[in-house]
Amino acid sequence: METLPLLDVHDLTVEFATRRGVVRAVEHVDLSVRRGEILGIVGESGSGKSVTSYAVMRILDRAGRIAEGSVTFSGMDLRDLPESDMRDLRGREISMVFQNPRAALNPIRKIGRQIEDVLLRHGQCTRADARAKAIAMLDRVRIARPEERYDAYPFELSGGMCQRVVIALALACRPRLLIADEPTTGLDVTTQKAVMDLIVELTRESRMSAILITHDLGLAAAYCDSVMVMEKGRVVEAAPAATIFSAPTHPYTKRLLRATPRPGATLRDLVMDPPPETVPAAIPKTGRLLDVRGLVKTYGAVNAVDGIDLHIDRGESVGLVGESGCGKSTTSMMIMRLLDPSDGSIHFDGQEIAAIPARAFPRHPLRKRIQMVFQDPTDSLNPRFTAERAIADPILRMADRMGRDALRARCEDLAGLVGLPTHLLDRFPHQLSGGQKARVGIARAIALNPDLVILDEPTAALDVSVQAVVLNLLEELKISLGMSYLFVSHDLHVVRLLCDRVIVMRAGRIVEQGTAQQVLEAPTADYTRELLAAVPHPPA
Amino acid sequence: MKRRTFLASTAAVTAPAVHSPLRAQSRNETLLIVSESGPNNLDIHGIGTNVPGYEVSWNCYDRLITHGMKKTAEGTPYYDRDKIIPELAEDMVVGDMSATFKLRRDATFQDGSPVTAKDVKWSLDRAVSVGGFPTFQMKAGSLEKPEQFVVVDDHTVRVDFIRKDRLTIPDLAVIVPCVVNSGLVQKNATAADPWGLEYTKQNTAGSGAYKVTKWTPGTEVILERNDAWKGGAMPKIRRIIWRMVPSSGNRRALLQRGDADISYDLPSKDFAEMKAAGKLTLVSTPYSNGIQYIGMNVTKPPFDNPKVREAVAYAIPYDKIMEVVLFGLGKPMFGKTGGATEVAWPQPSPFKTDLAKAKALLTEAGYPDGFETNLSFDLGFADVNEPICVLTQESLGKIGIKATLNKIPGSNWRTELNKKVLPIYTNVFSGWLDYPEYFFFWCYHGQNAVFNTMSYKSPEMDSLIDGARMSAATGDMATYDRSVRGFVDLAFKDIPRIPLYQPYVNVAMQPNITGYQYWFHRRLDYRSLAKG
Amino acid sequence: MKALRPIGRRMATALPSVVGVIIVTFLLTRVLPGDTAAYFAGPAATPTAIAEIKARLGLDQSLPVQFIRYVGDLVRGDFGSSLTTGQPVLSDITARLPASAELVLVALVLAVSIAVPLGIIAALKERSFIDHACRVVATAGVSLPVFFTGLLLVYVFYYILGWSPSPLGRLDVFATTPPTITGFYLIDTLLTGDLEGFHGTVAQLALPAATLAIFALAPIARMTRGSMLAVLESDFVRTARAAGLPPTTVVLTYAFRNAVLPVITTLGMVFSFLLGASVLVEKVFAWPGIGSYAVEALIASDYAPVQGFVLVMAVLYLLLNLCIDILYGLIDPRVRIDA
Amino acid sequence: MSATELGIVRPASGLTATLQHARHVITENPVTGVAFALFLVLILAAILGPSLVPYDPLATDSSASLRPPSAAHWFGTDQLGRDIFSRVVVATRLDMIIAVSSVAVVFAAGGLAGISAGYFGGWTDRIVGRLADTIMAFPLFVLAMGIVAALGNTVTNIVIATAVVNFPLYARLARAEANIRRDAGFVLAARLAGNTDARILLFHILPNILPIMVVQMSLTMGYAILNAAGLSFIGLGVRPPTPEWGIMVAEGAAGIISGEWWVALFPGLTLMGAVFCFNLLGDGLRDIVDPRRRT
Repeated sequence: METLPLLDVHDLTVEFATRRGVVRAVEHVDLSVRRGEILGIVGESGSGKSVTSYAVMRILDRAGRIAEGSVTFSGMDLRDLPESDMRDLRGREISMVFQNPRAALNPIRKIGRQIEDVLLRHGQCTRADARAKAIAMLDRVRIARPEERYDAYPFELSGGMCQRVVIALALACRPRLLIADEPTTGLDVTTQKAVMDLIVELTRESRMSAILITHDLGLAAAYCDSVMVMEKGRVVEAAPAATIFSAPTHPYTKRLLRATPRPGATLRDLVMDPPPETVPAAIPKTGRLLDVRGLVKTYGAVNAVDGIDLHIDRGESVGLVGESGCGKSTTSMMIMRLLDPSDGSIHFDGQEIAAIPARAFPRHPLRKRIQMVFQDPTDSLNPRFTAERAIADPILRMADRMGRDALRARCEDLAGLVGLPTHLLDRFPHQLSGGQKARVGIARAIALNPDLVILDEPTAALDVSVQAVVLNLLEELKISLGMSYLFVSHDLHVVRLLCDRVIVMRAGRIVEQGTAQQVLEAPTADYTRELLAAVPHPPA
Repeated sequence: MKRRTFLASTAAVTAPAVHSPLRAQSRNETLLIVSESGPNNLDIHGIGTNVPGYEVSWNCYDRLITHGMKKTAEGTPYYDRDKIIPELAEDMVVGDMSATFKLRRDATFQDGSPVTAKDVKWSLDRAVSVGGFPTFQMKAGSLEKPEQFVVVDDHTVRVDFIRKDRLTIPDLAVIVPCVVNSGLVQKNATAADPWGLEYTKQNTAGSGAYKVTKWTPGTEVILERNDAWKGGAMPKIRRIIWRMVPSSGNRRALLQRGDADISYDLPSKDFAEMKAAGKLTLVSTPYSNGIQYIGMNVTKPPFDNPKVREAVAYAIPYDKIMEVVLFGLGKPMFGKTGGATEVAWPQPSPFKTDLAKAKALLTEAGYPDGFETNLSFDLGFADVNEPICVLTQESLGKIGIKATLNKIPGSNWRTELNKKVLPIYTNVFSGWLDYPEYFFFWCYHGQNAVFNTMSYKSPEMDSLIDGARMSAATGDMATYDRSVRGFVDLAFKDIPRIPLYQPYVNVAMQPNITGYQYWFHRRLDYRSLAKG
Repeated sequence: MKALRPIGRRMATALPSVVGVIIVTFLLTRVLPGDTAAYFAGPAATPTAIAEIKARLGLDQSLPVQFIRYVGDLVRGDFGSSLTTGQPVLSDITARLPASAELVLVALVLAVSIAVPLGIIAALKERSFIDHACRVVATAGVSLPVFFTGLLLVYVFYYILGWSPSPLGRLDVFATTPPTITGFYLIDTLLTGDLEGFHGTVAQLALPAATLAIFALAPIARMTRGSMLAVLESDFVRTARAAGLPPTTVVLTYAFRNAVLPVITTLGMVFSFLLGASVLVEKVFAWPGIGSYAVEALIASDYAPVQGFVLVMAVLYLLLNLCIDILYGLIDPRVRIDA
Repeated sequence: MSATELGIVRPASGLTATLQHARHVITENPVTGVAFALFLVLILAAILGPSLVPYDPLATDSSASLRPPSAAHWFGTDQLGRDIFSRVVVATRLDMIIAVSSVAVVFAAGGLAGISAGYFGGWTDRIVGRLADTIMAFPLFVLAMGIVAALGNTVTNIVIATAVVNFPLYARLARAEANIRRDAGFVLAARLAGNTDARILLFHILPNILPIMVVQMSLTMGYAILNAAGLSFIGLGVRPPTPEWGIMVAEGAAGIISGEWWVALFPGLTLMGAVFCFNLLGDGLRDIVDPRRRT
């Protein structure tokens, strides 16, 4: 047995020079990876997990530098290695796979050539056999018809395919260590599973070591031998995967673990100290709020939405689930009346609204009764508006005129309602954290007491711990204000937490709908089963 | 298909790759002239031929007669207004109501055909028939109808007078009545273009000393000597390269570095400085019968008031203009003190800069606080006009006249002038025919010709001008002198125009260039030039 | 055939622009001050003579009638005649276009070959001394009026130092013009093996091309730098670095090839600017191009050359953009699909 | 990986943050600092210039014609004996007026047309696009010449001509910026909040593309001055004897060869300085505005 770890990082501190002085992104981190081991580094954004790996590769940007500590790879001190030797090492000994595979590939170079570049660089092939070797590599990462794909450009491939190419690139020279930085973020669950399976399989097959960097504890637990949890640049806990799940020791790990949606857990289970049960609105409203029949949206010859029937009752939460491109967002935009349907009807509270052009709808009295919380809290807030101005916008436009003070009071009320400290109301979006921005977005949506709120992946851009809190907040608000939700998401587990009913979409059509319990526990459609199976399961 | 023919034709051009850059055989026989602009037409009879085009015509065509030479006080050869010598004609007999010309028998056109009386008649007919400037110029010498030109025999032509006019003979020596190869041109004429103007626009078809061998409009003109020329002594220069160099700074640099041989439209400042430097030969000659003046519209207030005009005349900063605009390169036409009015034109006015007097006159005229007006000038000659106007504007400001400067593009200048609405402006007028009554007839006569841009009308003036014309034709010199003095005095009394100065033709040459002659048309005569 | 279809379609989209140019030019030249007829009639013409000429030129007709006549003439390839040179505009332009094209293209090549490396270096050494120096130098170049730069260069290199030949157009005064094959003297002299002529042409081109190139440095350098900076920060450059590719490959094959795309687009813009600026430069260097031709015509209120010039320029500009599109497509496979 | 991504930077409030950032940019980039200083000098000269200069910029003095720089005349005198220093300083106001107003006009016209095109798409986009294409198809300087020649050489027409030739630049920029924002979350949110298209355009999209437009404006100011100078060179500039840099350079240009370098040089340097200043300022502003560089 080998005693020396392949990679040994000791007391690593990475500093960034900013104009506010030096900021330490990683502090005193120790880690080691043995031969054949897969190490997971888990942490939320800003935890320093990516910086750690960049420091190992020595590809920190100009502002960053390793301030302290040592990085030893296979007995070599990487910190003192000349840059030229380091370049020889990169790609041949240590490789990296990045998130957002499409952006990670040169958009104007054939993928085969990109693989060849690496092979040639590290002397793994000659000009003569480069093509054959590149094709073999594509074959290895399970790309069908590799000879044809050799000449493809990244934009001609799907996200999952691109990630396979990136993996091929990384593994082309049979490195001893693979660092995968959030390799599946942005991919659909089914693709995610396939990509992760591939990485692990190839790693095991060629007896490589790997570091998997992820924010998803479940993912890490499912694929890694050991897991290291980072928070604010420090390692808070490191243990074998199983141990971390069964017996987390650090409070942060516990909190993270708790906040991760998992089968069987309720919304209130996700947070440490759940808020008191909310009192429902005085008179629970009942009856049909929204009725959608035969909704179609055609772009050219393609039916993005191909005849959808759905309904939402008052006070009900309905989940709309599907992978990217299934038409769920288009459907929600049409219901929202931001997009004109090609065909079909939308009855809201008994009124047909499908025929009102989207351009005219802002002036329609029903406008204030249908609102939305957007996927990306950053993108959905006007960078030039303060939080207060953002929340006040619908009030100014659609409510009765009110004085400056009354408006401020109303905004403060709403801030209170969504748990946003009132002193943050004067800040601009870039001065708020992701969770705070999400709260502003929610406050804006509920400012006029709408009947229906469409939640478009409202937590997709948030860290799990924040997600847990926001989901609870949404549930609370729904009950206290008596709203109905249409929750659009790709994540069945998250949907289950909040929704009464679930609708599963694929390719513009509904494949299955039913109560949340029914769909998740006894799915009838194969596709639903596939979706469920793809979600990583941490060891019990 | 198209592509193939293109390639084939390219090959045809490339195949005989025998081209070699021929340096000019000898720089000593080649003259490089640089000027701001070039001809737009090689034929002065053409429509809208510009002034550089006249130069081509002068050198490439012959006339029946031309002028002899005399010398100015500075020793510059200067055309002799009163000495007519033969060019294509070997003999001229002037009768009472006609003149008969005997042609040289040895003269040939550049294509070798002999010059005959038929050609002369056709050419003169053409000049009086094509309209526009040539016809107008012919009319100035009472040459108006084709019937006036009679072929007596192959080598004799008679010009009949329709009235007695002292200007008829001199007018046959200007550029316009040039003799054109009628056979050649008629061959290239069309029904729509009976005078063959399209052909002569691009080609020279004369018997003159030079012919244009290459003309790239706006870029260069290359002229070669006609070795068979019979109109005078064989010119020394074999080849003329005339390049257009728009930037005056570059023209000066070319001269000073010795690359260019002659340039003659340089700003006065450059000229004065080069003169001071003494490395080049510089010749300044006053424009014959030319004057830069300030004109005022006498039909509209406030310039309808002679007192106002007089006030302006006393407010012009004459000396300043001579000094900083012309650098002394102009003949002052102001400040005459005492002495009788001469029988000559141009001659100095009695005015001088006297702001107190000007102010007083203005008050007297009823404008104690002055007035506002527009002072216009031709942008085409901005390097002189603009500073004159700026100085004048400043000076007028001192007596309360607020003038706004109005730049008028050269292309529009004549149109604007001819509308006769500009209140006050500066301009140059000069006549080819150097006779006072000629100048006054065009500029001051009540017939209100295009050059009377002030709309000046005075019966007294008209009778004096007509008197001078009449007496000149009949040779009554006493009446003539009286009339000329009379109209000059009247012009200085009524002051529709304030003379400023007589401009100079400034020519700068390399020191090895000799033989420059001043001509009434002020362009170069290549025939007399020599190098080395 | 199939490959030509997108080009044809691209040309078709440019048609409205050409129509727009024709209309605008027509209107603009009709409001120009100055009276063509009066110009033709000469300094001493009578009103009747002017009216006669007006009728002959069709200037007495109403604007729409004149416009229809004008378009009709254009269709027949008749661009009218210039008053200042007295020649048909089309022959003037064909004679002069190569001079301008050669000047502008040489300037563009010169500018690109200096500005692009400058931009790359500035981006690689962002915020270093070199970066600031590049910025200052390039900006200084674009801050000078071109005619001033031109005159300064003439003064220094011709008048003072005597290194440069006299600023008298495309060839030395005493040299004969090479036979016209392409009209580009640089090429024609080489094709005919006339090395002396080639040298002469280069010497004559040097100053005016440098004047224009100085003017074009800044936009190209700025765009190269900006787009390099953006690309250098992109994920795929990081991937390439992490794969151990050498810096030259990373910078040139990966980063620059991507960064060059917006630079190419800028080139179209720069070309248009240079065509405009060449008007002034041609005037300074007595360059027998169409720029100086158009200026003189404009100053003289000479309609036809101005109209012809603008039209030719517009067509040239559209063709250039077409070339840019094609080039873009060659570099960026994503665009090919859309085309 | 920037500090913002690391979640570390949390500035206090909008205004102070911007000021801080501006100070940072200036101190970190000496060139921008110099440009800001130059800009202040220009503004001062434009406002106070006429009351500060030692001579009347229009007063001629034939006894002091073409004097080289001296203690009495810092920049020497021109052909008519006018003090070049005074003329250069006084000209600042006119040149700034030309630059500022042409930029203001084109910003209003091109900016509005551009954001409408980018936001509405469809016919609006097509019309604005064609208009911009048509203008671009002209060699820009020649178009400017044509406009001034046709309408007459007044300051107003120079301003209009400069604005017209810059129209495509602004329209395209505004169009591109508006286009990438038309489907941004905050625009959808604004629509949900009951904002009409006009309101969204003016109060939601415009403020967001304003910074990038300001950068463009700074760069165009320099171009406007150059454009005016070029027009002067071919005789289409403002009326004499009004001092204007371009005219002064153009008039002095011929004198370079004859040794009166100061007549063209000082106005030329000033002109260059001003254009230089605007260009560098534009670069500097871009640094401030560009969020990518907010590290």
